[in-house]
Amino acid sequence: MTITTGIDVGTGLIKTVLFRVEDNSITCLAKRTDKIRQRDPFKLTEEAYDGLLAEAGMTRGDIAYCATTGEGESIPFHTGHFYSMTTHARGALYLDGEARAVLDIGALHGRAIRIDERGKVLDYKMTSQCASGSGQFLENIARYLGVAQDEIGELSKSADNPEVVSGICAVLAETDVINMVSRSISAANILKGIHISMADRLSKLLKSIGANEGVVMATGGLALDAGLVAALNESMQQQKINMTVRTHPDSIYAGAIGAAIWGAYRYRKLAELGHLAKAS
Amino acid sequence: MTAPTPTAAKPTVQKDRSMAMQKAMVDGNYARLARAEAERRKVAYTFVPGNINELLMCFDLVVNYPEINAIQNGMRKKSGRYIMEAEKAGHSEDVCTYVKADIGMMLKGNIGPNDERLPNPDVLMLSYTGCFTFMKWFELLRHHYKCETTMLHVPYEGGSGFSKNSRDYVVKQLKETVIPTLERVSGVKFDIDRLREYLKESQKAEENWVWVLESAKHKPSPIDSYFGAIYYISPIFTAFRGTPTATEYYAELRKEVEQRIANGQGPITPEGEMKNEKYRLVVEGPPNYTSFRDFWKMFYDEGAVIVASSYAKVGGTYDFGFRHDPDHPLESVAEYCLNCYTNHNLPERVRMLETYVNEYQADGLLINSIKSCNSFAAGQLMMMKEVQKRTGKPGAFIETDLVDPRYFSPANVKNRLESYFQMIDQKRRATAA
Amino acid sequence: MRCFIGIDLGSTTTKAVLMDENLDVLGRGITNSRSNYDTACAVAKQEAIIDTRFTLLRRNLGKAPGVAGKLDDVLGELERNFRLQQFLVQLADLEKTCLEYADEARYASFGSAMNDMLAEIFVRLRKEAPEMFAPGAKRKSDFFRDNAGSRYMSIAEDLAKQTTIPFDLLLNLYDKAIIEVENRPPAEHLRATFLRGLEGVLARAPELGVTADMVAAPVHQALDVELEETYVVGTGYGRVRLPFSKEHIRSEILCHGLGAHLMYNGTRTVLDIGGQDTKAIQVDEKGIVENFQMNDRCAAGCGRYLGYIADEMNMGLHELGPMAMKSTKSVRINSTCTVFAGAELRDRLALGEAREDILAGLHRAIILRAMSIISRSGGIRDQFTFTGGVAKNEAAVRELRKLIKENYGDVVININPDSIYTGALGAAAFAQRAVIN
Amino acid sequence: MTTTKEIIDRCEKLYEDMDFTAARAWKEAAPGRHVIGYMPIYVPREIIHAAGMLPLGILGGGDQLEVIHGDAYYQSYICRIPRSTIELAVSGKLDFTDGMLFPSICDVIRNLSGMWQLMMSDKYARYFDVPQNYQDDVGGVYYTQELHELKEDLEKISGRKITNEDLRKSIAVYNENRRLIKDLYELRRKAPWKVPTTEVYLLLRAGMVLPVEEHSQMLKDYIEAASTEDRPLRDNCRIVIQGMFCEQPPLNLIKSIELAGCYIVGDDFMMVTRWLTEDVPLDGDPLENLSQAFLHHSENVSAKYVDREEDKGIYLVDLVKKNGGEGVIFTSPSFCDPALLDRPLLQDVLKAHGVPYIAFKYAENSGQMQPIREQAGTFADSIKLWSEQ
Ligand SMILES: Nc1ncnc2c1ncn2[C@@H]1O[C@H](COP(=O)(O)OP(=O)(O)O)[C@@H](O)[C@H]1O
Ligand SMILES: Nc1ncnc2c1ncn2[C@@H]1O[C@H](COP(=O)(O)OP(=O)(O)O)[C@@H](O)[C@H]1O
Ligand code: SF4
Ligand code: SF4
Ligand code: SF4
Repeated sequence: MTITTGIDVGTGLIKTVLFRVEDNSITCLAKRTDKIRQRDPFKLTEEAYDGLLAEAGMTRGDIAYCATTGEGESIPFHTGHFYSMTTHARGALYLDGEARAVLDIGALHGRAIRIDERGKVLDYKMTSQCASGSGQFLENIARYLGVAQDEIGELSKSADNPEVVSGICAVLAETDVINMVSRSISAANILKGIHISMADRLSKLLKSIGANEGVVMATGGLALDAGLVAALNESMQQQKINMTVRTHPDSIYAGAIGAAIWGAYRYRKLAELGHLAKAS
Repeated sequence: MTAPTPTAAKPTVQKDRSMAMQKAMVDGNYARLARAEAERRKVAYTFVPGNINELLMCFDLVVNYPEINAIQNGMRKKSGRYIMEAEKAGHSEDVCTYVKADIGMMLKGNIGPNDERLPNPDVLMLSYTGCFTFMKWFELLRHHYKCETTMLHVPYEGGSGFSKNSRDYVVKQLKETVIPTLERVSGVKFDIDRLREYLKESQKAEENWVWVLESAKHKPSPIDSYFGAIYYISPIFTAFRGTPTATEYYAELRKEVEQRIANGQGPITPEGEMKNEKYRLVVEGPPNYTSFRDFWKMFYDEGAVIVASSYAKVGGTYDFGFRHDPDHPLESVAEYCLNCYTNHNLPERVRMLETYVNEYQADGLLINSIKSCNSFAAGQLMMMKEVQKRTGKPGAFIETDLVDPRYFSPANVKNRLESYFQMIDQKRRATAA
Repeated sequence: MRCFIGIDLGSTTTKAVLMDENLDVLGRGITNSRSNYDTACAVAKQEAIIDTRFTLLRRNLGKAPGVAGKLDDVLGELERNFRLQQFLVQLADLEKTCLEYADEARYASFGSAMNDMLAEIFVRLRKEAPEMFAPGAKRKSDFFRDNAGSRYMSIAEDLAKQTTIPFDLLLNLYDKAIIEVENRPPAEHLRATFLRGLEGVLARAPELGVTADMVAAPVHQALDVELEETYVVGTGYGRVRLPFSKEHIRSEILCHGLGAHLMYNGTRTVLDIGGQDTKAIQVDEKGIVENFQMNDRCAAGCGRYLGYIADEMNMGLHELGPMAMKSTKSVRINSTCTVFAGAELRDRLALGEAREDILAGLHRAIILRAMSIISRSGGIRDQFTFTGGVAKNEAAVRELRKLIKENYGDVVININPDSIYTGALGAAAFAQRAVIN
Repeated sequence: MTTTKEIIDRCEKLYEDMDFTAARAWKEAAPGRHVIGYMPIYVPREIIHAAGMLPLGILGGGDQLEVIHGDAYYQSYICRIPRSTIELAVSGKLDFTDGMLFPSICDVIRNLSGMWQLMMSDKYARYFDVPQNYQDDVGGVYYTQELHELKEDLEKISGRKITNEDLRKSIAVYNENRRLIKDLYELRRKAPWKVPTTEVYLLLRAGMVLPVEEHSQMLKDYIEAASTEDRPLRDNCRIVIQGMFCEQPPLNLIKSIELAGCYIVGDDFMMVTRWLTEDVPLDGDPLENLSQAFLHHSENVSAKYVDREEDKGIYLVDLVKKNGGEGVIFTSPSFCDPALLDRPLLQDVLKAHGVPYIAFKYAENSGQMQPIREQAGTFADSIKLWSEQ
């Protein structure tokens, strides 16, 4: 039995999970998210880590491997770091065994990952540096429209005549949106329009890494946005990509979960090799 | 860059005979392409700038111009989808959208703008002049079609004018690689006298074409040398140069323009004759095709006519004296290739534009910079500065794309044009006062 | 009297300038741009009219016997009172709107707790309000949205901790309500608000060393002057959507050129950094535009960029400059992509760099980009005038001065405290020209 | 003996020095010396050297140069190297050069040659074309003639004839330099932990600004030092990077790739130093020999036309195989036509040969390395976690 933690240091959120990994069972013991909101992410990571352990009645000493992912490369107390596409791949597979591709949609970047049945990353791609299709952008627009995060999905699904955002640049797109409001386009149609353009980008990304069958698991914060997931499925159909996008209530934890599982794998490997790294 | 053919944005008001002819020619070539496989005719793909159409005709090849397809698809609003298709297949967002529109179309079954399947090439005639992208474009097509490819490397004119070494090199390539390959592919033996005959026709058409171009020196200008010229250039820049049909077309066009001058008429726009000429501009750079009409409208609505453009020279800078020469057939084909607009170095291009602004009495130089075309775009800002400095006329700079609808932002372009026109106006009023 | 109004509908702010037929500026008004352009214009215009009233008040009171020497105190008091009244009116509107939304399903589950919470928030907001308008008080911004918003957030965050109502929900409620409040056309009758402001002054008359008689008459007189909107010209990014006919619209390039010329008639080069565009304009000795360049479609390094940074740091826009001025070390920042501004900032903070140094680097990056656009338009000729909202930012100005000196030597650099109104000023002048030739 | 650290420190100084102090010093050391700048990717430096001149590689402004005027010449959708190069020129940093060569690589550099002529009409600037036809009597004849013209141009600048003997000597010097670079790469192939690519890069960069003899000595010293120094071996995978032949990556980019768990065992840095794959013969006509070497023994990059479809991309497969590479990272400058247009073709070939790859873009002044680390790191992770299962 190996107890591990996975910490996914994101741009907007820190996701922390505690796992027990046994030969044929992997169990999640606890999880939490912390909004960074202008706080020092490193300090917050430490708080989140200790907080989670406290919840589970454990101490750092009980942890075999503390794995970070995301922007956690330089967290001082981790045992090791895995890069985020490696971890999202594994996390997605844990959440849905049929996943053969992953779309990780976070605050700033979208990532498409093609995997095999063991969670091996076969190919992947990130959205480019200059993009309006990010969670951050959607968040800003939603706030501007007075729509709460958890309302976005339903609202978008109720759109009857979505208005597509033309701009490539988020700043200009923002003005586009203001223009739309001034033309009395409804919030639902605007949000759906943004979802469509994000979805098109993402499905293009998927196609470009050669993903074309099976299940696509949406992970990251925006996987919780049902409107985006719906738009994704429509876009896939339109683009004749024969895949279904699924999501999971724990999708946002995928990176952290993957890190925890890989941590356990690595721990055993290191144990075999005889040099055990001790989680500090 | 390119040359064009206009069937999508056909003027609705006035249908001159030349327009009908031109449309019939373009449609005819697509029909020929569609029949090619059934008729077992060999097909060549090649580029507009520096094309060796007369030579290709000597081998009875049917010629497909991928750039023209991209334009046609742009005008028919299909290019956006094709570009996405190519990007999905791994092509970068940053590169020439002509290439992506073409590759996208190929990936989607090579259905041409006339909705019929285009034949696969039997030979890719890579006339590599004026643009680096050409080379990679045909490598990409070759990779797909696995067909015979022949490269004609036309050295860049880095200094003023081309060197004898360059010309000899091009002629030698024609003789030693291009002609033998075309003979092999087509099974037709090369006959230099046949080439001479075609070149004779070219020469005739070229004379009248230059006359039409220069008619824009009149006030008001009877033609629009950018938007309108898109239609005029298509025969001479593509599969028709060297045919009697093209010769006839330019003779007819000339007659019509003569008539317009006699009547004191302005150019024909999609909404009829432009009545009041307020601004005369020289334009550098290709147009945008996905919103061609809207783009043009931004000009004629304001009374702006384009009196000269570099784009109307991509298939030959005839107005600076070049003519195909039946007495020196291969040499003149070589010179033609060396002479295409973007194969000239920047100082040369600046000189041309300067000449245009002065000789056509323009109010200034407008640059339409194409996001994905380095061949035109790299250096345009400096060209603008130089032309401004030399002519004392203000320049303006707008940015669009040829066939990628994502990069045509009407509000943005209009804003700049409006400011530019108002600036010219304000200046004029100040000088008058 | 005949008034000529210029309105500059910018991407982030809408500005109005009101002038008389002698090209004398009487009032300026500004508001944040919003989705309802008509409202944005109406508010900016109204603000300009309010400002005009204050100008007239100043003139009248200045002439009034016994007020001399106390003029600033009296006017200051009047203005603070007026602003407070204005604020309270808007606050009441906001509260009402919030309460209406609180009935919606997603909030209703909290029952009366939600209403109680809102009541408490607004009680506190109202209580704080006078302090916000006390003499010498610093406000976060000139706009109701920001002032009410930032206080609402911090009170709500505090209160939310003590209850089961999530902060995000309160935030959302505010977002919904503020849009509605903002997009309501402004109330027409200002006279009453002025008079209430006047009451406040009169209440403190003895402290101010004046009597009711000295003040009341000149104030009434000033309020009685009829301001006739003779001609309005619109410009700015949103001008095509202005409810004006074509002859009432001018390109922002011409307006900025002319506006800068009117402010400093030696101006030859103008730099305007606005919310999402940067323009460099060359003008001749009459203010006629000779050449101009704008940033391309990429909005990197424009004013909005600073807005993102300010949001990210939870600071007010006008606090950024002073903080950057404290920097002692230069940090090189190459990407001014607005979308990634936050990421860049976090990256740098993670590397252990100090906030003020990063901020200084960011300011330099913006100015470097502007320098490139200037260079594109033909460089800097004497005199140089810096306009637009970013000209208010001292750190940006410092970098600009440095770079101009290095690249163009000693040229006169003009920066007007009212630089943000340059476009509107030009537009107003065009309005005046349209009528008086 | 000098340590690698000392050598690399020196290289780093040269690398950071945007004023080209070393080249200026060389020029001032004796009267009548000339410096000829050249841009990527290939010019025959032997001829410049034979003219008694210093060939100076100009590779843009990196991530430290503040580009003010350069941006005035280029739209945002054009790569960065020409704008920072213009900045260097406009700000007087290249005023000591006597001429500039612009090799045939893409439309941007091609047009830059014209801009140079407009901006600096008093200075020598030549667009140097190379043949895309590899037949001796066609491309060969053309190229030899171009070499002759270049030689004559340089003779005009220096005022003295370049003899065949001069040319032979220079060819020998460059043959040696090329051999040493090959040795360096061979050492890296065998023990990549001893020869970090960041260092290889800096060493090659030094060769752009130093006289070739001095550079060769530096290479010798480094190879000797690196072979003996002990450095820890890490659990990294071996990858080949492609696409950096023109606009230079920020040093941090190379570091980031290495940090993310990759040993770089193949690259396309500074191709001018490795363009000719074999020693150029010393007997016979030297220009003819250079021409022949170009036609028949030169390296492949994306700026070159590949005559036969079946040869396309094979060089890359060979590069991977020869160096024991486990994957390829395409890292190309944004908006770089040659690299980006070629990429899909190369990727297809890699796919056919079962070589994994990833791709991303950079600019010479990219600051954010997080996405780069993430992508390279994931690539390394997947090779490490999953190879040989
Ligand atoms: N319930 C939700 N519905 C929609 N979007 C959400 C929800 N929760 C979080 N998000 C979005 O997810 C993003 C954070 O995603 P995450 O994967 O954590 O990104 P990162 O790892 O880059 O921080 C935020 O931009 C936020 O807007
Ligand atoms: N008080 C201030 N202090 C510093 N910067 C300011 C201030 N007010 C506005 N700005 C800056 O000016 C920008 C708006 O400038 P403005 O000229 O109004 O632009 P626009 O016309 O596009 O709305 C804002 O994005 C902000 O960066
Ligand atoms: S500011 Fe906008 S256009 Fe510019 S790089 Fe950023 S996202 Fe792209
Ligand atoms: S880069 Fe320009 S010239 Fe070249 S093919 Fe594309 S559009 Fe034509
Ligand atoms: S980076 Fe690429 S596009 Fe730019 S100059 Fe170099 S080869 Fe040309």
